Amino acid sequence: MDQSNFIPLFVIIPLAAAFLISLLGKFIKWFSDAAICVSSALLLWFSVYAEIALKSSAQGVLIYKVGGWVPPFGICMVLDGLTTLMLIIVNLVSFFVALYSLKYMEQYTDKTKFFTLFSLMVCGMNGVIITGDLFNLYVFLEIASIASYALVAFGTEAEELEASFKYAIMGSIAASFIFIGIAFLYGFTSTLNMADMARVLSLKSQTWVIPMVTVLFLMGFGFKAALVPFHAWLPDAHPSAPAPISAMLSGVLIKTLGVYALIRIFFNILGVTAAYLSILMLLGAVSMIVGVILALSQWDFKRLLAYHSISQIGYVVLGIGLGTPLGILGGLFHLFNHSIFKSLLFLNSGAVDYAAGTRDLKEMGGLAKVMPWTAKTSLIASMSISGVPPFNGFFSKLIIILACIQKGAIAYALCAVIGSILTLASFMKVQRYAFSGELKEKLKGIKEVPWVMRFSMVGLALVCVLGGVMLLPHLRFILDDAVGVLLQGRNYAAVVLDAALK
Amino acid sequence: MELHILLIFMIFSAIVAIEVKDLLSSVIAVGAVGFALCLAFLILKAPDLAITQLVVEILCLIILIRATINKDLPLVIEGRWVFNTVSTIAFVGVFLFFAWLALSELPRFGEPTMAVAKKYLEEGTSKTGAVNLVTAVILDFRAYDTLGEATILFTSVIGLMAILRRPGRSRRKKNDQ
Amino acid sequence: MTLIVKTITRLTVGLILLFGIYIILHGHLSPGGGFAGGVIVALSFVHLMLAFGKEVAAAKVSKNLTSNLESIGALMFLGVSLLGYLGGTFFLNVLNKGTPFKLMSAGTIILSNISIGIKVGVGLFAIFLALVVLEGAKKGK
Amino acid sequence: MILYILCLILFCVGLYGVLRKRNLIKIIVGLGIIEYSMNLFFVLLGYRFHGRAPIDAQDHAILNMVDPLPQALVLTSIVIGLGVTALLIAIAVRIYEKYGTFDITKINRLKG
Repeated sequence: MDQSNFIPLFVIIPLAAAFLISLLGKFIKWFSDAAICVSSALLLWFSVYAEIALKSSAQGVLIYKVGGWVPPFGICMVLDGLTTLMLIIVNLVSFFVALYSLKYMEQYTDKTKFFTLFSLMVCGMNGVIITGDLFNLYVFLEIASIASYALVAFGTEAEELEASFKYAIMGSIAASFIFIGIAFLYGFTSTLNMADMARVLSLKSQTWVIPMVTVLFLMGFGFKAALVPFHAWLPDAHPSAPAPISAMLSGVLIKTLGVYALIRIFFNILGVTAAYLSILMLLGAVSMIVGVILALSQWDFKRLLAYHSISQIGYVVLGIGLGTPLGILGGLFHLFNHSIFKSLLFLNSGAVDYAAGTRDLKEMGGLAKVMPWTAKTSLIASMSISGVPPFNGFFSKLIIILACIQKGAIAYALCAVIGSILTLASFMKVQRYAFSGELKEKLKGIKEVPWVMRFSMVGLALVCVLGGVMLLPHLRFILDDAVGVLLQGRNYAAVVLDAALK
Repeated sequence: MELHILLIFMIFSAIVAIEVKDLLSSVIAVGAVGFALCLAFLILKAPDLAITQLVVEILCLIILIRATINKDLPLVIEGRWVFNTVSTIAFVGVFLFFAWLALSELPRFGEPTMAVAKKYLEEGTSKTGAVNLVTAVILDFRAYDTLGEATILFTSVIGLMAILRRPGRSRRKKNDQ
Repeated sequence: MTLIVKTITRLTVGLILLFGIYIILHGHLSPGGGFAGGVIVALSFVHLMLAFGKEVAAAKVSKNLTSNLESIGALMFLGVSLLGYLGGTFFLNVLNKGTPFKLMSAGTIILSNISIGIKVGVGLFAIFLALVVLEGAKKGK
Repeated sequence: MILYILCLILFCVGLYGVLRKRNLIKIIVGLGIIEYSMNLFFVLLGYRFHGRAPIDAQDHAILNMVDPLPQALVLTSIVIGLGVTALLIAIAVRIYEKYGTFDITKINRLKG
């Protein structure tokens, strides 16, 4: 029990930060800045510490029983390989984004409300990741979603409000599908703990409950992850938000609420079969191609990035949908990489917006001369997302393509290669129009962004460059543990319940 | 039996709420659905929910009426209504058919399995000291959910304040100047 | 509003408020609890405002007070959850459970009910203020 | 069984309202109906024939109580619904202020 005592802190720290910021931020000028820095740094430290604690634990999984109630009677928190990977991703990105928004958000009024909502969103995502209870997952998913609806409309311009309304409606419908799915599962298994549910589901025979629930969850979490038939809200919502929030939404929110919840439920509770995996692969491949094709014709910097998010989520889902160890490894590694370079790209677009005041690629040009830091980091991120060696995106895409070939899915491998080439083309366009070439007359007077914003961009760029080291034998356990959690399938139940009863 | 009648009444009012042209009537019709739901909760032996639903419904109605009053009432012109109706009915049919298949495998109505809930009923009062077992569940066994619930309300209040504040930006973009 | 409405409001609003507080405090004994009671408390203030007009209300109640109280309520609930750490676990019901059917029983549940009641009452009242009174007052001009 | 189906029909009515109506307030109303139906669905799952409300009595033991767990969850869900509705109304009010209409065919600056 002692070993796992730190687990609730992933929720307590951002919650306390949010409440304190909203209480004291109005009276003390520097308080909200200080609180957000401290809380996100603490969260980052604890997510690294979680990895260490997990490594030193005997069973490879840590359980925290909230209120001392033994699962399935109370809610428990589960810390396993996949959880720690996701925690590191979320808290790493949110740390840099929080630093970035210290300066960026001065364009907007009422920074305390922004940081309160930001903190609540981080709290919701951390809660979704560490929970071991299905209804609790729904509750925290709603916290993160509601905070993100409000943050998308934070600028209160007409387009932002419209995008936020659309996003909120779509998100609420998705949540209602998830709720109905949970209701079906509760009616069938009469328990809400994910491990216990998996145990009951493997004991009771059924033919239609799991397919029905699968479809409901696929619609619900597919909306949240913006897989292609359900992607309509993303290209509006993500560009409309302030740049740091776009980075959070595209970088981690769609992955936590969508992909993580989807794969956790599919692999560990419902149990995967070849049919579900092929649905995932198909959705992934379609998202990959459709997203990138839609991105090609965009001239708005942030909209272009938003369409690429759809495409890159397709890679992640395709990789995981392969179901082989190599495929899942590639998918999860790409999930990590994409959250880094996509947040970096959105921060770059925010920096350009901050300095030059435009998001239209046609109005930019030659910015490399006046904004060298932004230009260089965005070059690194563009190379990463297009899969140019030796940046991190190259390795994960390579693994996914190899896994496709290994499984004999040559068509999917071809799709992945084509998607990658089109991505490269699209980002060549960005580099060509935004950063290289002649500096336009109108843009002569602009300056590089302040140093905090530069610091977060450089930090993320460093992670991009060094991302490949995660594949080295000493660090690979982070990914391998996560892959192991998904591959164990419904054994998750036995592992978690055993550890809980100790 | 009374539940069936209530549900049919709810469906009817819901259709009225969706289809009526006047916004105020629509809001009032949805209020009728909410109060019928409150009665249904009472019949289903959920007094906590009935109270909560009642008061929440009143608050929602006040806010909705005040938000919609004196606002414009656009004519609802539905294009492609044949296609829309057909596709909607097809979706509803498929959804209900598969839901029926799945529901027939669930425990029959009125006879839930209650694997976890049995323990709450047996030991709830002695372990938590609360006589109202719903309170025992929400504030002790699953208090962490309730923390999330309180946070959701907090989030939506802060979000609402953030959306209603004006002006939204303190610095105009450079090219607008 | 007319004199009749105002007089009746004066008579009933205290009762509604009391009923809300009763519901909050007896959450562990009878149906209701922090949330329902909080909404009733909020509704009693809403009632007052609707009867006496938004100009009076908008002038008297500051938005800061409500939002501060709400944060305090939320912090209180988090504090109750952290009280569990006294016994070693997040959200542990550490206080004496007492005898069932008494008002002072059920350990931390009553504290949680009170803090949720404050939070919900003030939060919903803040929603009402922001959405109906302040927006409506601006529109009316 | 018929109750479950009726409940899901209510869900579909709400879904129809959200997806097909052009007015922001109508969409919010449709979402409200969806929330009602899903709450009712969950409570129906916990009902027992001849059940009693899950509150202990002082003098005698009550057998055959209904399942308290769905009720606790639905309580949470009602609050979530209230939060989402309030936020949506706020957005709708601001949109009305900017565009002067609730009609979404006229609110289309974004391409989608």
